[in-house]
Amino acid sequence: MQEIEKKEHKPLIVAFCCNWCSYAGADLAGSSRLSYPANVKIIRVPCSCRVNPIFILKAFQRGADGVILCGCHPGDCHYSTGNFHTRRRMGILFSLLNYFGIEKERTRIEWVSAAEGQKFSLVMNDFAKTICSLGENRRLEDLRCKKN
Amino acid sequence: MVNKNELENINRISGTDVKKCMKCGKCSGRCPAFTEMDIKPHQFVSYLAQGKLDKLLNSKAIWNCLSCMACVERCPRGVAPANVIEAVRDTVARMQGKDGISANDIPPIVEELLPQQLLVSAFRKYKK
Amino acid sequence: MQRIGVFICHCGTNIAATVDVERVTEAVKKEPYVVFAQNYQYMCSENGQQLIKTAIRENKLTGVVVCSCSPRMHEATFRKTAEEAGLNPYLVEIANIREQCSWIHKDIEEATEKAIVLARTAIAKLTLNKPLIAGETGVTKRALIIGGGIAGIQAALDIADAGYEVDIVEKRPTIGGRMAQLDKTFPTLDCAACILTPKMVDCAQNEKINMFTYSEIEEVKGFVGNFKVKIRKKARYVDEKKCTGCGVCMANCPSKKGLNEFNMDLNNRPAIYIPFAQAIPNVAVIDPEQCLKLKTGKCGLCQMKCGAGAIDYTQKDEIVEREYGAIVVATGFRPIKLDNFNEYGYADNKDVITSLELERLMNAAGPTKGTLLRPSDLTHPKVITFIQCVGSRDVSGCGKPYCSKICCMYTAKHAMLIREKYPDTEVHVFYIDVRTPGKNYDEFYRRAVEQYNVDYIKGMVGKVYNENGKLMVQGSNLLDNEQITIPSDLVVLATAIEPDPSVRDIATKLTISIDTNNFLTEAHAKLKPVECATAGVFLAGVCQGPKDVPETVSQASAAASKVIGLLAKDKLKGNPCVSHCDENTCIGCSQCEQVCPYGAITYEEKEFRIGGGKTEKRRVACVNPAVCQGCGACTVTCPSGAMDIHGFSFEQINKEIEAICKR
Amino acid sequence: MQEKLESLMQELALKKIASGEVDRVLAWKKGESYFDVSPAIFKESFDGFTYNAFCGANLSKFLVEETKKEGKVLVFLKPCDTYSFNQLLSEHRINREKVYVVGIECQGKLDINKVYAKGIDGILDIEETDSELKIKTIYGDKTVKKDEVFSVKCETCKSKKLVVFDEKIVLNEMKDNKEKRFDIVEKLESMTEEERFAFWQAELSKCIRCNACRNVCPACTCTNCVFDNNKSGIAGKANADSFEEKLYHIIRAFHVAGRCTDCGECSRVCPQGIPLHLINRKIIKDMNTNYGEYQAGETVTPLNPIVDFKKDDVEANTVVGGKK
Repeated sequence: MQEIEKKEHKPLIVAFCCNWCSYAGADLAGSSRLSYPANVKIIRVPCSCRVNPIFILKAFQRGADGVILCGCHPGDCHYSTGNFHTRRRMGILFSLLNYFGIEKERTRIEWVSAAEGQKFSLVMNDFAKTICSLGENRRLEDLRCKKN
Repeated sequence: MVNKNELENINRISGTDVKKCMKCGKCSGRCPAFTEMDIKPHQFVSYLAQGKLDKLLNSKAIWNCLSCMACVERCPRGVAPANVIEAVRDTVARMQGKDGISANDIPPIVEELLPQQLLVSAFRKYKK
Repeated sequence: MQRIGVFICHCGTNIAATVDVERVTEAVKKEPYVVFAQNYQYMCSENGQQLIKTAIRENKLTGVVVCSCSPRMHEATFRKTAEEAGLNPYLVEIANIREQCSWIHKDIEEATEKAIVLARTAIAKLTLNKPLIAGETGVTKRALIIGGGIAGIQAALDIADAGYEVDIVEKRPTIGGRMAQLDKTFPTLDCAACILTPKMVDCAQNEKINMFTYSEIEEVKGFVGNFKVKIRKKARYVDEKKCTGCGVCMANCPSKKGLNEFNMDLNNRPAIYIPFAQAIPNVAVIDPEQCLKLKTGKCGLCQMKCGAGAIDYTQKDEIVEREYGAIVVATGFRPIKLDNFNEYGYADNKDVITSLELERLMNAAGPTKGTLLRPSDLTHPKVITFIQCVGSRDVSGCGKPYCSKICCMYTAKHAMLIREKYPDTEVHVFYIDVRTPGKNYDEFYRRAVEQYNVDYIKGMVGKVYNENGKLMVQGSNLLDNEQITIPSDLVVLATAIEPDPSVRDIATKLTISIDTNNFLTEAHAKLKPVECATAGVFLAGVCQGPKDVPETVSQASAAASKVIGLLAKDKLKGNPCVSHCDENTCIGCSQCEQVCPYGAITYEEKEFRIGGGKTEKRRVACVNPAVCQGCGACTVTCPSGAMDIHGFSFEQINKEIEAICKR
Repeated sequence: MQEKLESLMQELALKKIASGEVDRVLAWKKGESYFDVSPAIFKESFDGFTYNAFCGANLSKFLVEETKKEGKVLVFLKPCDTYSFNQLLSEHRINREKVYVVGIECQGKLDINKVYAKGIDGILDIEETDSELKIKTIYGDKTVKKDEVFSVKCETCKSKKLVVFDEKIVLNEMKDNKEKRFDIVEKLESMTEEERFAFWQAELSKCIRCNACRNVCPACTCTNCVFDNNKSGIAGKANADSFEEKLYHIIRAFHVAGRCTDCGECSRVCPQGIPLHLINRKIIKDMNTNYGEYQAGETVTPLNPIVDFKKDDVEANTVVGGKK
C-alpha cells in the first residue's frame, strides 16, 4: 500500500499571477472558499509581462509539471499594455516549446480578473486535472534537479 | 422512503440542476397545459429538489405536458422544467418493466404518420 | 550574515484550523538564515505587531517573513511594523497561507505541507531582498470627477467644500444624471428635482467646481497625485458663455422630430435644445445629426433669432488638457435593452413600458405633464400590472445574473403613488421576492400593501399579449398554485439596470479592473469599497454595483473623503519597486523603450571606463523612477538582462521558483 | 565571372582607400585553401582578398566593434547580410556614419562539408564556374553541381534584395528561393509531439555548448550575455543534461525573436551540424501567421512583432500550431 503511494506522482503546478487581477482573483477564490488542488503554487508578479520565459523553463527544470500564467483580461491591464505583450511573448514561447515536443497542455495562459474568484478556482482545477492526466513532465526535466 | 437511485436517475436524465431554481414561477406562468396538470411545472422542480419521489411518479401531469418547452425557454435560471417532466415520464415508463415491449418489436407497430411523443420531445430537447 | 525571523499567524482559527502552525514553525526554523520563528493568534493585532517589533530588536533581525493572510491585505501593515522597529520596510515578505492555503484546503496534512512550502518560498525570496527607499512625488491639488449624476455632484460638492478644485466631466449636455429623470424618491417620497436641483445649482455656483458638460475623457496618463487627462469638449455649436438659456431657439427650430432622451424618447424635442428646464448649465446644444443647418447648410433660424448671438455652427471639438491628483469615477447606469424578452411584448405594445418611462410619465415636467396617461391612446389606465425582476437574476444569458437592487423599492413607490393619485386604479405587482433591506424600506413596502391595497402576487409572468386592446398578463400565482391572467391597461417592467456602456472605455483608459457584468471592481469588497486597485482612482455610485440614491450619495461622500485625504498630502511616497538598468550590461538596443507604457525609459550616451585608462561612450537606457510603475515589461524584452525590477528581481523570482519546486 | 566580381570589389576598395574616404575594408580573406575563407580587415595589403562561393560569413556583426574605432570602414554585404545590417542599425549597434556599405551579388554560398559528404576528399584546389565546382583532388578531378552543395542557409534563400547600400556591385540577376522557406518547419509541425521531441532530442544532444551559434549571430551583440552572467541563473556551459541544451537553445532563440533576420549563420557555424535555424524560423513563421508578415531588417525600425501588439491579437494558447 505504501509503495503504491510512493509511486503515485503528485504533479506540481506553478502559477504566475499578476498582482492586480489574478492574484486578487486567487484571494477571492480563497475568501469564497473555492478550493483547488494544493499542488498549485502561486508566484506573485507585478504584471503577467514580468514573467520571463526563463522563469517558465526554470520551473520545468526544477520539476514543475505544468506552468500557468494568469493576468488581467486583455485591455484591463493595470499597466495598460502589459498583458498584450504577455500574450504575444507567451504565444511564441508556448508554440516553441510545443515545437520541441513539449505537450502543449503543460503551458497555459488565462485571463482572470480580480472579480473572478470562481473562474480562478475552475481554471486551476481544470489545469491540475489536465496535468494529472498528462503525468510527469519528462520532456523538459533536469535529472540533476530531481531527487528520487 | 425516498429512493435515491430513482431520484438520481431523474436528475441525470433531466440534465438540469434543480437547485438553481429561484422559485419565481415563470414556468407555470406560461404553461399552456397548466390547468390540465395536477402537478404544475414549478412543482416538478420543487418536488425533485425536495426528493418527493412519490408525488412525481404518481403525477398524471406527466401525460398532459405537451413538451412545448415554453418553460425551458422562459426560465431565467437555466432550469429546464420540461426536461424534469420528461425525465419523470421516462422513469415511469421504464418502471412499467414487464408491460413494456422490446426494442426489436417496435418497428412493425410504429404508426408511420404519428411521431412518438418521447421521440418528438427528444428532437425538441436537442434541437439546439 | 542574514538573520531572518518568521512569524506565523493563526488568524484565530482561520489559519490554525487547517494549518498545523506548530509544525510550520518548527519547519521554518530549519531553513537557512532563519534565527527566529514564532506563531501567534493574531499577528496583525497590536500585540502581534509588538511581538514582531520586539523580535526584530532582540534578535537583530535583518528580514521578516510573516505567514498570514494575503499581502494585498496586510503587507502594508507589517511593513510599517518593521519600519517602526528600525528595519527597512521592504525587508518584509508575506507568505499567503490563508487565502491561498487554509481557506481552500480541508486536509490538514496537505494544507500544512503547502504552508511550509509557501513560507520557504517567502524566506528564499527574502534572502535576496534589498532595502529600498521610496521616492516622493508632489500632488496636484485638483480632483477629476467622471460623471455628473448625483454621485458626481455629491463628491464634487464635498471635495470643493474642503477647499480643493474639482472638475466634473459629463458626457451629456447637463449634469443631473438619472436622478434628474426621477419623479419621486423612496422611501420618503420627496420629489427628486426638489432635492437634486439645488445641489446642481450649488455646483454651478461653487467657484472651486468647474464643469465640462457635453465632454468626454480622451486620454488619461500619469499616476496617483499626477494624472494628466485630456478632455474632449464636444462641439455644442452654442457658445456657453453667451447663451442665456432663454429658449427662443428651441421655439423657432423647424426640426422638431428628435427623440427626447430626457423623457426616455417618449416625446420629441427640437434639434437645438436644453435637456430640461433646470439643466445646469442652462445652455442649449445642437444635435448635429438632426440640425438642418449642419446637415444641409440650409436653415440658420436659431442663429437669426438668438438675441445673445450664441449660436456658432463652426464650433469644433476641443481638447483640454488638465492635471489632477485624484479621479472619481461615477459613470452611472442605464436600464438594459429588452430585446431578449419578447414574452413581455415591450417592442410590440406601446403600453408596455419600463419603470424609468413610467417615472417620466408621472413627472410634471414629463411628456404628459404629470398626468398618468397610457402612451397608446392617452387615456387613464384603470388596471396597471407591474412585473418585477425583468432581466435581473437571470443566468440564462438573456438578462443579468445579479439583483438590480432598486426595483423592489421603486415598484412599491410607483404602486403607492398611483394608488394615491388615482385611487380607482387597480394595481398588481408580480414579484419573486420582495427585497427591502434598508432603513424604513420594509415599512415602506408594507405601506403599499396594507395602506394602499396594492395587490402583490408571488409569481412570475410568462407572457403579455394584446387581446382586443387589453394587455393580457398571464402569470403564475404560486401561493395559490394558480395560473392567472390579468387584463391590464398598462404594464410596467421593473427593468434590470446595467453600468453605462461608456464605463468600459473609461476602465481601459484608467487601467482599472472591471468585472464580467461591467461593474468596476473595488480594491476590497468589504474594507476598500470605494478605492480602486489603481491608486488615486475612486468609485462612486452604480458604476461599482447597483445602488439606490441614499447609498450612492453615501458612497460619493466616502469617495470624496478619500480624495480629500489624498489631496491634503503635500508629498506622496512612491513605489520603490520599479525598474532599473545595469549600465554595464545594457547595449542600448532600444527594445525596452518600445514596451514601456509610461515612457519612463530614455537613452543617454554615457562615458564608461573600459580598462587601460581608456573610456568609451555607450548608449544606455535610463529609467525615471518617478514615472516607472514597475510592471516589468522591459525586463523581459531586454535581451541582455540589463533591466531588472526592485522587489520582483530576476534572481528573487528564480529563487522563489527553486523554493517552490524543491521536493 | 567569379573573378570579375572579386576584382571589381578589390578595385573599388583600393579606390576608396586611396581617396581617403575609408581607411580600411572589411571583407573575406583566403586561407590555406580555396574554401578556407574568413572575415578580415584589409588596410594596406590586399593579400588574400577574396570573394567566392564559400564566403558565407555575415560581416555585419563585425561592424559593432569596427564602428567604435576611429575612421570609416568599407564593408561588403551580401543581400541577406544587409538585413542584419539594418537590424543592427535599428538597435543602435552600428554607427552608420562610419560605414560605407557595398552591396554585392550572391548566388548562394556553399558548404564544404556537403562536398566531403559526396565522397570527395584530398582537395587540392577548386575552380568555380557559374553552376559548378571543378575540384582537383589527389585522386583526380571531380565536378560538383553548386546547387547540390548549398549551405543550409542558402537552400531556401528568403531574399536577394539589397535592402541597404551606398553602392552595389551586381553583375547578374539574383534569384531567391523563398517558397520552400518554411517547408521543414511545416514538416516538423505535422509530426506528433513525441516525434518532434525525439527529433530535437537527437539534434540537441549533439550540442557541445561551444557558443559558436551565439557568437556568430548578428542579433546577439550583448557585451554581457545572460549565458555568461552568473546572476541570470542560467549561466554555465555544462552539457551534462539534455535540459541544459534545450534551455540554451530556447532562450537563445527567444532572445533574438523579432530581431532575427533568418540569416542562417547559426546553422552554418554549428560544428555539430544542428539545424538551429529551424528554431528561429519556427518563431518567424508563428509571428508571420499570427501577427502579420514581418521581415526583420527590411527597414530600420525599433518596432518588431515581439515588442509590438494589437489589441485583438490571437490568444496565446491558440498560437501553438503543432500537431498533438
